[in-house]
Amino acid sequence: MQQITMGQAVRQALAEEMQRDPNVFLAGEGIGVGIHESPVMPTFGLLREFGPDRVKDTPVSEAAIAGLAVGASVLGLRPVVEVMFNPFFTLASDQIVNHAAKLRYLSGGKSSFPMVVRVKTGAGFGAGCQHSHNLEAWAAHCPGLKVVMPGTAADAKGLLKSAIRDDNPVVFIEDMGLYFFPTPVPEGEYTIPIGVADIKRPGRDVTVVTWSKMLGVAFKAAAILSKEGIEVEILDLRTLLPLDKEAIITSLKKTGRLVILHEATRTGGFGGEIAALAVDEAFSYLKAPVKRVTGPDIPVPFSPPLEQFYIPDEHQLVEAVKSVVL
Amino acid sequence: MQQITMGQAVRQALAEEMQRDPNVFLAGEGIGVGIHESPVMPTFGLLREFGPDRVKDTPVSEAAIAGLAVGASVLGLRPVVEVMFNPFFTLASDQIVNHAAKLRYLSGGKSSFPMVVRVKTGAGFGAGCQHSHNLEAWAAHCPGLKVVMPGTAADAKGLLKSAIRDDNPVVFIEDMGLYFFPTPVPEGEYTIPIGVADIKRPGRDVTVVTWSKMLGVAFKAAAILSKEGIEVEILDLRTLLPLDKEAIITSLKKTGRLVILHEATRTGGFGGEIAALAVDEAFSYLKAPVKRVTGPDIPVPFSPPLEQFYIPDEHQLVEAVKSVVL
Amino acid sequence: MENKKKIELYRSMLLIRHFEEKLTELCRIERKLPGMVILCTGQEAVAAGTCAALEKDDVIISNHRSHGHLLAKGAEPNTVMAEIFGKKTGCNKGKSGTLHIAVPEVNALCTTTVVGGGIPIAVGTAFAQQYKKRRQVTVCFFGNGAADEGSFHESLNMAALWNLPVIFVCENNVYSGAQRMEEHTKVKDIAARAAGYAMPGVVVDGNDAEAVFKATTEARLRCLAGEGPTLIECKTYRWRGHGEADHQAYQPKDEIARWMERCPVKKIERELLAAGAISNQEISELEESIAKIVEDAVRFAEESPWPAPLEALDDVYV
Amino acid sequence: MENKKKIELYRSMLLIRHFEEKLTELCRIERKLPGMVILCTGQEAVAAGTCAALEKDDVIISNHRSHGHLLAKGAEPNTVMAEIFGKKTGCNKGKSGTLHIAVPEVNALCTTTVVGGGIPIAVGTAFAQQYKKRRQVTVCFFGNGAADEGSFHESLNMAALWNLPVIFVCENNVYSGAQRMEEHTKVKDIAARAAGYAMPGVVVDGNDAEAVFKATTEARLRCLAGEGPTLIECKTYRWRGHGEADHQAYQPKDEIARWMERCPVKKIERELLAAGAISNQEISELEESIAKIVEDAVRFAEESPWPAPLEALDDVYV
Ligand SMILES: Cc1ncc(C[n+]2csc(CCOP(=O)(O)OP(=O)(O)O)c2C)c(N)n1
Ligand SMILES: Cc1ncc(C[n+]2csc(CCOP(=O)(O)OP(=O)(O)O)c2C)c(N)n1
Ligand SMILES: [Mg+2]
Ligand SMILES: [Mg+2]
Repeated sequence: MQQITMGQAVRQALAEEMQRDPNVFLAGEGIGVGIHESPVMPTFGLLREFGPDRVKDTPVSEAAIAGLAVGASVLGLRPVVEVMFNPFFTLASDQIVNHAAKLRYLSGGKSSFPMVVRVKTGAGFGAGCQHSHNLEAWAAHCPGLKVVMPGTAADAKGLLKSAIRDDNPVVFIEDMGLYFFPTPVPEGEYTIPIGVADIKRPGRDVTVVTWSKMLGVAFKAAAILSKEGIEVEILDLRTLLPLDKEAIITSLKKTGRLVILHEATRTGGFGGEIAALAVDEAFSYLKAPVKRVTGPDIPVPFSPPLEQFYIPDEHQLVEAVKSVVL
Repeated sequence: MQQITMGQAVRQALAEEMQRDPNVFLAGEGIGVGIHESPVMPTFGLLREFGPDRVKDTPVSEAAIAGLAVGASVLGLRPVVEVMFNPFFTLASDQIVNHAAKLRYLSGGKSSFPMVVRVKTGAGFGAGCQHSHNLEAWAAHCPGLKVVMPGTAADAKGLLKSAIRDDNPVVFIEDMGLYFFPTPVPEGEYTIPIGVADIKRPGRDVTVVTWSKMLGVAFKAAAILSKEGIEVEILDLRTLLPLDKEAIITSLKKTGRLVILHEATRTGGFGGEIAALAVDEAFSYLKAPVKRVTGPDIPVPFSPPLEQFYIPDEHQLVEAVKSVVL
Repeated sequence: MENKKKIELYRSMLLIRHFEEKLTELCRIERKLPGMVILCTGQEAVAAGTCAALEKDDVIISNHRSHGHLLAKGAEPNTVMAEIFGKKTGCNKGKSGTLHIAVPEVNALCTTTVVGGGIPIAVGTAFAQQYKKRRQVTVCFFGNGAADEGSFHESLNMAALWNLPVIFVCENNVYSGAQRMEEHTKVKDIAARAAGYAMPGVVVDGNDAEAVFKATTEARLRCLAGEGPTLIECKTYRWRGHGEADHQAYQPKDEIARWMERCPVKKIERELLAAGAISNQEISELEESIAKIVEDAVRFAEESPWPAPLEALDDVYV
Repeated sequence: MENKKKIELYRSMLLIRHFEEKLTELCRIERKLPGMVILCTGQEAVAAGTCAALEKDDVIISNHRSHGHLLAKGAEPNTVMAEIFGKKTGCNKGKSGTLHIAVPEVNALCTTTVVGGGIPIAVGTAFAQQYKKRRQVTVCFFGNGAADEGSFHESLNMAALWNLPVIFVCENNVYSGAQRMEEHTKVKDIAARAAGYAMPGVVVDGNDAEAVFKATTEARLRCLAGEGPTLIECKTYRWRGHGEADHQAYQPKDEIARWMERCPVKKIERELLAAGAISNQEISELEESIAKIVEDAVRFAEESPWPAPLEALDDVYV
């Protein structure tokens, strides 16, 4: 198996789908020229490979970029557009939420909008709160959208390929923290279905539901806890919308304990949805309070010690798991 | 006590605060001229009363309107700006979420942004999904904001006055369904603190947590259930952020049962946050699964029978309550 | 312009006029029509003139004031009327209602009631037309108020940059909601903004269907020649309120009267009569046939069933 | 311009130049500076010329390329440097870092790294100035790239409509990220957009501090006379990459060289020498004193403590 970063996996998915389907094109700010021309970036070299007709460097105009995708997709193209950093999702959100997500419904099912919005997210780069703000919960609250947030390079590749082939608008969120560490990715063609969660580590004692970069934190905590005899089951959601409820409930039936882990701020985060599901549909299996380990309710601060404080780590998770197991 | 609608209560709060503090001004699309010059509208007559310097009719420019508030407030004014319909919050969201909510933090506490964004919301007018889309969960996921969503005219008046006097940015969401029915409102000056939930009906058997227009649905259901011997405690959140956790937990200690009711679509709605709180901090008191009664996960449809299907009603709530009580 | 084409234009405008006057009537009957009904009465020349310059495959993107655009593009009156009524037989199954009717069958692909929201989408459809090397254009309709939205700016810049085959038709009806033009912008002509994107900007008499047709035809040829977009500002006037619930208190009576004298339908009718291209008799027959189309549409809508509540759950995803 | 004022301008530019060259140096030391460091080297005349035309009470709203604006407005180098280092003594307690430094003490009220995000805010501060009947103006700095954002459009329209006392300073440094001007817009001069709002638009040599000063002074007088906003486009050039991590592969070497020959600092220095307003000796002394200010600032920042992790929880709410 190849060892590549998530950025490179995304790049492979883009390139393969562009080869496969001439209707796929890319657009975004600096996606071709690449502000920091670097092979870790997911669109690196694609302009050279596919030319300026299919890799569109755009003006700094988030609403127009998203609208470009809406309009191009209704005529049968398969746009993959980029929102440079998650906070700028706000600027594109009218097009994504009021248009991409709703126009099919408004047409009575006559039209479809097969577009992908790739969003880069994640704290840890000293870029501050106007660049770092995890807003997956916003998109996941909008019927008509699908929301994918992979935690490994292999998942990113397979899921992005599915997203591009999906006939619905998909918001595909990449944590940049995953751009820098190579992990194994299968060679050749494969897809991973949207809407299916994945048990990344089976375990009998407690279910940790997580997604995106926090998967790594979950693994670290699981290793620590395992030494103390606590076996964590790590359930990687991968897709937030549609939510794989069955996978969550099945795991809870086994463990009876749940800790939710995400980097986004706590209040109003998507963790609440998981907790709500558990306490409704798996209530009788729950043996302990459901805990959430999340970013605190603050904007992401700049200074390294402050930013580190913001990002949830394995120690917080270990503590939370122990609090429900012991 | 006077009998007035929520629109009129909002109008009183605006007028009183404008009289009290010359730094308060209003801005929004058609708030002065009033597209449908009608006394049920919350800014009716204020242009005549306070003049065009303090009641600013704006171009159709949501981002500039929100930015106007951000900039004016940092220089000490107290803007109250209007987002005509909740879906257009998207267009203002960069200014509200990335600027109003974060600039104080970014200044290290040196600056403050005492502004109010009034948002009109609610289905039921046959306006369709681009006018009707409850997005309170978005704002409530953004640290730095306060989020208020009153369910009665009396609360609206007292809370809006507090919001205008608050030194933080407040998103104040009014369900237009409450603009048409007069309810009692105290005469004269009073405020209601932000961040304090209110038991609107005490009851021993089950806690219904709700807010905004759904309060009325809760009352209707409570009346039906009472006849069958089930006493519902209705907890009206009034403020979503900061959340009055204590009030929720106190009620749960008494009833041990929780049903959450909101008009917004279910997945990713703020109901998840309440459920998560319950299953964490009140776990040992819970005697039954926590249920949510919400809008289904669809855009708000236009046609009357479809729209009616969308809006949660007392029968759904009655059923949910019975499912956890019996 | 050939007489035949001009009669087509006239017919198109008559249909819009009758269709909407019927809606005004229906609005007076309580609870007959759900939601906010927003009409283009008095502005018919814009819709008709523009769409007459288009081929069926050309795309239009419309806004909250869409009925004229849709009918001019060839939409079926029956299913549009049923949609306005919220019936199951509506062209969008009652999901949309009057404010966002899409008729993909005639390439009225997206209609949005978010002011300015259609402009970026038009950039997208035009991009697809260019990408697929089709000899097609997109027309985007929007109002003078919409020209103040950020989306207008971003879209025109992008369309010009890429020479996209899109025609931006700004229907300047003097008002944006209850605000007059001078209350929402200082610029006299929205068309003046085109220069800021190095795009041609044209002002035309929006009550002159033929002039609108000509301007659109020229812009379309520029599009097809790969010379990129044009901004056409059609100066016209909204006879009725913003919506049918609006009492128009802010619209001076004599202003309305003056513009009614410049009725776009009467104008073309006069011209056709003067040119001997049509007779009074033929006009009567035409009016009758159109009245019947509208009557039929209303009957169709009224007799159609409501959608079943559970149908609300359909059509969210493919 | 008086020599005294011109020497002030020169001094201001020298400080910016030295401050940023030091940052370039520090960036070469691994892990010395957290985050993305974005510099205005080569563009000093815009910051200095603009701010020299302002009073202390006048407000500036800045963007990601802010160091020059802040220093020219009179910000304390020590606490700005400490903020860039992320230290507790930074002017924003380490919450902000290099990208959104606000210095309310000198009315550098809001700095935002959301491209175009500051423009609506400037409308707001100018509105407050007008509302309070203050003899003050707001200057809003933004780049050529930002002029493609919707926020630019909405803001300029609103500011013109209400005659707000705001000066929009577009710092056109040829690039927006890695894209050249002609790759992100078709228009030659951003200033041409002003006409679309019935606002004066001015193009000035952004490497000529005196010209910038004059244009700003005139615009300020218009503001104070109640004549409303002005858009000033300063043509200049970014010597360094978008940020210090950017290798500038897309910037032609000879283009950079040509612009370096037109160095704004050297230009004013030459003029002062030619006019006999300053001696080589005085220049050396000035450079030394400024080098010391910068050294001190770095020392201050380096010796300052980190904020304690729990301080992250402060300052979210009043
Ligand atoms: C983004 C957004 N803001 C506000 C509204 C409310 N609104 C509906 S129509 C309208 C006025 C639009 O004026 P104009 O663009 O001139 O179109 P007209 O109605 O005159 O045809 C407004 C403000 C809206 N639908 N969308
Ligand atoms: C809304 C938004 N989109 C994208 C970015 C990423 N970004 C940062 S600076 C920049 C280029 C801005 O160019 P310009 O406005 O000319 O300013 P300059 O950097 O040249 O000073 C971009 C695209 C951002 N910070 N904010
Ligand atoms: Mg109009
Ligand atoms: Mg630039």
